[in-house]
Amino acid sequence: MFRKVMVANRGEIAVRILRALKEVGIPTLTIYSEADRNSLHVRMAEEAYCIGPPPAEESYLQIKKIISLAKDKGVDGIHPGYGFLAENPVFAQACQEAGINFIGPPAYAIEAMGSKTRSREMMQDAGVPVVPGTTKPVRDEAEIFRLASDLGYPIVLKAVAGGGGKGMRVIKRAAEIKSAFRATQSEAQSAFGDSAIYVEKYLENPRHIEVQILGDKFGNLIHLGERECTIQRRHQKVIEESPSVLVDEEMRRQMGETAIRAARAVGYFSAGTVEFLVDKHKNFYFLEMNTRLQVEHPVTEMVTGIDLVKEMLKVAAGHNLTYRQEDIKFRGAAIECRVYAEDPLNNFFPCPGKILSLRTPGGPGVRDDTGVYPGFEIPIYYDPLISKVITWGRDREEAIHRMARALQEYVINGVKTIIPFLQGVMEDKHFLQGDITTEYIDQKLHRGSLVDAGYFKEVAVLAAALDAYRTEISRGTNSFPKINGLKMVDNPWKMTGRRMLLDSRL
Amino acid sequence: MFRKVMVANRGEIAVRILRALKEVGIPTLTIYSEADRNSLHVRMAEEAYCIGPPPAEESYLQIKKIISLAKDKGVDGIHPGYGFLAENPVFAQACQEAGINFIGPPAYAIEAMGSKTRSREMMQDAGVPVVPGTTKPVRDEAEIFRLASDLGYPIVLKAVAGGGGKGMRVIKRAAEIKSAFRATQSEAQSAFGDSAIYVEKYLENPRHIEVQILGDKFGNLIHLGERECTIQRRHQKVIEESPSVLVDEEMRRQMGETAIRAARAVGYFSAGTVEFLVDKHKNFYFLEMNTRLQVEHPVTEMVTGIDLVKEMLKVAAGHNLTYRQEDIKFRGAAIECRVYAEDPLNNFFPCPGKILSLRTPGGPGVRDDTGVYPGFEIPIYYDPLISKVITWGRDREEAIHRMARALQEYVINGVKTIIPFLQGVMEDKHFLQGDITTEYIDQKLHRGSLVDAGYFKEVAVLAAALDAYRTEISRGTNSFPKINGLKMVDNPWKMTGRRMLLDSRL
Amino acid sequence: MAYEVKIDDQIYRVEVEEDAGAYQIKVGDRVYWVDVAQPQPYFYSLIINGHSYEVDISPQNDQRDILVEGKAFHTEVYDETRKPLLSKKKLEFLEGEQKIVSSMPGKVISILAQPGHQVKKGTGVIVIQAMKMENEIKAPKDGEIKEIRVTEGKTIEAGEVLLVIA
Amino acid sequence: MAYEVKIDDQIYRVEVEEDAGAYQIKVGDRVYWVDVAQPQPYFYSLIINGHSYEVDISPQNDQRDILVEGKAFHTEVYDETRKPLLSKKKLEFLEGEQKIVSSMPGKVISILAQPGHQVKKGTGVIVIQAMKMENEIKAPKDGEIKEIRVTEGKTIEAGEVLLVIA
Repeated sequence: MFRKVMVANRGEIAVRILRALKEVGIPTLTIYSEADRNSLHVRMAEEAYCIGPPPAEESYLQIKKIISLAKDKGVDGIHPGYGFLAENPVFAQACQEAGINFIGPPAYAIEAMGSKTRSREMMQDAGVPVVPGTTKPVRDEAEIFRLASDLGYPIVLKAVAGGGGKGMRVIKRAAEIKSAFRATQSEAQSAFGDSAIYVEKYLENPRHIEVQILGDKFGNLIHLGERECTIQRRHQKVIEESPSVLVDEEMRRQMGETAIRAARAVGYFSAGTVEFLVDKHKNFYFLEMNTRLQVEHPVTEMVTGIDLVKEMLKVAAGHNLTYRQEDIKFRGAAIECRVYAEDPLNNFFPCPGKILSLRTPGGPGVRDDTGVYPGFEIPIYYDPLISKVITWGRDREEAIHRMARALQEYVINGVKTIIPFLQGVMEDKHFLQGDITTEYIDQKLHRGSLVDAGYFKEVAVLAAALDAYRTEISRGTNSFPKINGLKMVDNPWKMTGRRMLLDSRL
Repeated sequence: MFRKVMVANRGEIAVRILRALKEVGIPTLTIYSEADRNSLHVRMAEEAYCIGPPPAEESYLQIKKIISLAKDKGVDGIHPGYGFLAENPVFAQACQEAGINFIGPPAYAIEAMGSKTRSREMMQDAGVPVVPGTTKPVRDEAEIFRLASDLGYPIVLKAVAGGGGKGMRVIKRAAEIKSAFRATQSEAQSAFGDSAIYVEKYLENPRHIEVQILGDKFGNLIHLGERECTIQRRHQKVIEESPSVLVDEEMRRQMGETAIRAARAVGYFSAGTVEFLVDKHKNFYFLEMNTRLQVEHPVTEMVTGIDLVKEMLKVAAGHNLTYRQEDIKFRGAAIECRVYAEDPLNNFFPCPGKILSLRTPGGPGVRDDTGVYPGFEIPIYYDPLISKVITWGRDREEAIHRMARALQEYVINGVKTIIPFLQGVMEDKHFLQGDITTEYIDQKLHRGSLVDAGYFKEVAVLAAALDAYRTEISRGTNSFPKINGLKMVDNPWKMTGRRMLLDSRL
Repeated sequence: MAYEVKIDDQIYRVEVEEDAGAYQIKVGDRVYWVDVAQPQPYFYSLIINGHSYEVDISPQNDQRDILVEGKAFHTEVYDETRKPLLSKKKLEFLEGEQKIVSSMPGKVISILAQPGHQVKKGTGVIVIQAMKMENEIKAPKDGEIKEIRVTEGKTIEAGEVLLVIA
Repeated sequence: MAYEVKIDDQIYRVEVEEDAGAYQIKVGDRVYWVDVAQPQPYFYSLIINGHSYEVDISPQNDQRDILVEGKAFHTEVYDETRKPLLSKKKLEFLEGEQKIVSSMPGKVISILAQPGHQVKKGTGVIVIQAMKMENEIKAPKDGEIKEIRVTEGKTIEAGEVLLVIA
């Protein structure tokens, strides 16, 4: 299929793509920045080349260096993952010009969907419903003020070049327009190199539901059902599921067909995702199309049994899709939790650092998509997403209970992660009932539950002192005290204590 | 369902059962021998009690102690796992008498199937085909000699109380009868406490295919398809798959119905497995029934989506089966590799020891059922099975390629394991073609492939010296030499070398 | 040996005694017999009266981040024989004036409050860009901003004091 | 520094030199520039001319069991400056007479050959019960049984010599 494929990414998604390449027997090559010498993807690839200094602009975004390395090393396909160059039409084009297969959609589809305003226009033309708002960038605060008067508050400012929840601000009152406009522009400029902003009506408490599509170069397009991505934090997804509790078979068919129509309008092939906002009347509106593999693709893989990365490889190599729409059968329910290196007890502040020890969850129905390992030092330069846990169950309830169990097994020691927060969500009755909105994390989740762990606190106190004691002892003797050794004791109450302990052991 | 369930086992199966209990929210309790204080199941259970010294006879097989502990701690259900007390009708009976639910089949079914001769008789009566041979124990060598003349060589001697491949010997010539009879008797005595032996015709190059069944206390019985368990080593299973390449839909239906008939004949409920030998004409013969959860149950779980342990819990608690036969849908293919702590380069000799580091496989379609963790010291007292890897694929080919990939990721450092051997099987063309027999490991697998790793050997040589060098340096300085630090160099050829290295990094 | 363990602004006195291979640990006046195994660094398996706990510890000087069955706790541990007792006064001082420290390297994007301002607990005070995200540093309590020690655009190191609130 | 590395009965001379954060390693007359990372004990990530290898090492004195991308190798490493060269003679001696050692504790179930017997490589010589399994110790080469040092029924320790073959 391919002689050699480069994975032009890092972290968990690079690992996930390397796994697919290994399974189909294609030799692998990856790149890394100077901050990533010890990263897992470097270890897993057959070939790995340092591409520049830590900042992404000087390494993972260096189109010329990457293409030149690829040509030099006999690479004939490049998978961009998500982020970095994944939705950069210039890169897709540069690959094509260098005679290298870009394992993703055509450059023109990326470009068309990359402009939020242009894509809104095209979707309207194709008969795909969009959220009310502008299809042109706004020029100044006054224009926003006028638009807000028409649409009614709240409205949302979004970067034209944005996506993935970055570069957006909700405005609830006219007084907020000025600072929000400035902040969004500056974030848009720094994140996407383009400060253009547009305005949409802000749907309150909407569901965020997206449809996975898959197409080949012969115009065959299918959908693989929906993913519920409503639970967000700072407009970024945290927990995703498939299917959505909201979507029945008929709505799935309608959304699927709409998503295919959207994709067809831009001549799409490869894997892609059409995101919809769904209001309380179950009306759905086109929000954006992600012209790449999504972070949350595994939930779709688990309910359909389809390996999306392998399909992307096949399609890029010019093969037909393996599946027709009628071959797609959904089984059970899957849920994904993103594990960020952030402190849930401190406003989700990022916490890079060294992983002292790591226990990943296993057993039935659990998928571990990690990008880290024990001893790894999480670099400060990139996204704090370090791994994902995905569980499958015969129904949503089993998937959730399994996730709760998996999160209990999952220990990352040395850096703070949002695992305790995710555990809280899995036990929350609103989540169990499927009663969620994009504001769920702020509004509904009882934060206190993160630390309200009853007797565990007493154990933490006791363990802290125990560890201090043993650390002191080991400093003195340079080895841990023997804890299984037998020692004569003469103090009678101590004997009693020991006997009690032995009794409790039977 | 239950107030509290005891897992009366250790290792990976105890961990697997604890996982199911956690998912359904039942409080857990487990037991451990003095050799197992650090075992994973002790860490994972909510309560854990030491039950005696390392030898199983003095701990895991102590029926009275176990029942008394269970009563003492408010346990109302005991899951025995496999091995130890799982197929001990006395234990099942003792549970019942103590008012504790035995999470498994009824004692009389265990007893009936526990005697290989009695079960053969019952199966013949129920119209289930059995392998030609005796239905009564043999008394002496002379009787074996007469039987062999009737049946024709080869024959096989089996322990009446046996199972799981233990306590059996193949006899190819009359001259072998004497020593085989003695050896089998002594092994049967030491393994099962019963030296009785019977004789069967030995089918040459048979397939070993088993059917998973599931029944409730109301007489509902269903089958969950077959597992191919032909690849064995010392009559013990190593690799299992579902479905079998040999079995088509019609044969599956026939074997399934036969298995249900066998189970019904002994009033079976809970999970159980009916094992068949299949000859080259696809005739299948009842071999034995395993009245417990099997080691290889995960492959069935992966193709059917059913959690067998949870079904066992439900059935034991007096619920109806969740599924009817028509609900059972098979998807794709699953394969399991058992990871034994044995040295494949040294005749599969057991290798207990301390696990220095451990990397478990992850990603799509991979299930890791482990009983160990880094820092764990594998005790010498128990089975060397330390974990299982199970992969799922849309077809057998994908499952096998995924297994090859997973085994490549799976590193257990510090003890020798059969992982390199399993890797060899996944790459073997006979295995890929499904061309296997119970003699496959001995006859077909090219052992040389285990070490014929080309350039990797050069890397091993180089790494051995590198590690010796760094160990010496670190002994001198008490810390590893800085390898990312910058240092001025003045030797010109060294500069050239460094430049070459940097060039290769781009 | 005796320790003082601070957790969630509470202080516990804890005595640890080793005895014939087991530990007797007193937390306040509650006595626990603890069966301890430490198969790996930073990890303990504790069995207390038959109950099994997995405990992971990430130590940093006197600070210990602790996971008990995956639940996160932050503790500070002081050895009574080496350090003076954490007096009630000192605690009040800690509660009175607080230095807000950056937990990681980053860049100051904007400063939302000035010295002399009265702020409510949870009010955003400084915005830091770190790991590609803008993060608001919030006031940990109601109080007055005493000092702002950074300026907009400044690159900061982990551990650097950003502001003082009282 | 120079080492001799024994692998599969072959001996390689290996020179290791550290240079400005990288390693130059000569195996015989082949020179490799090796980019080394060791994020965990017992584990190396090596990049050699752009090729990435995961190497796990389990050391025991001069012995090192090595996994390269999961493939298993057994090596012995000797420091040239500390130990005499592994002479060709010594190797021949190793190849000539071999002591078979038990790798784990167990119990001798039966002895299948006697001193003076000529055996083929792969012939079963002693049966050991260990970890609930009966395991046949096989002759590692064609040769004559020189000594049997255990008796049936004997409990053996790991490292105990079972027999000598030449």
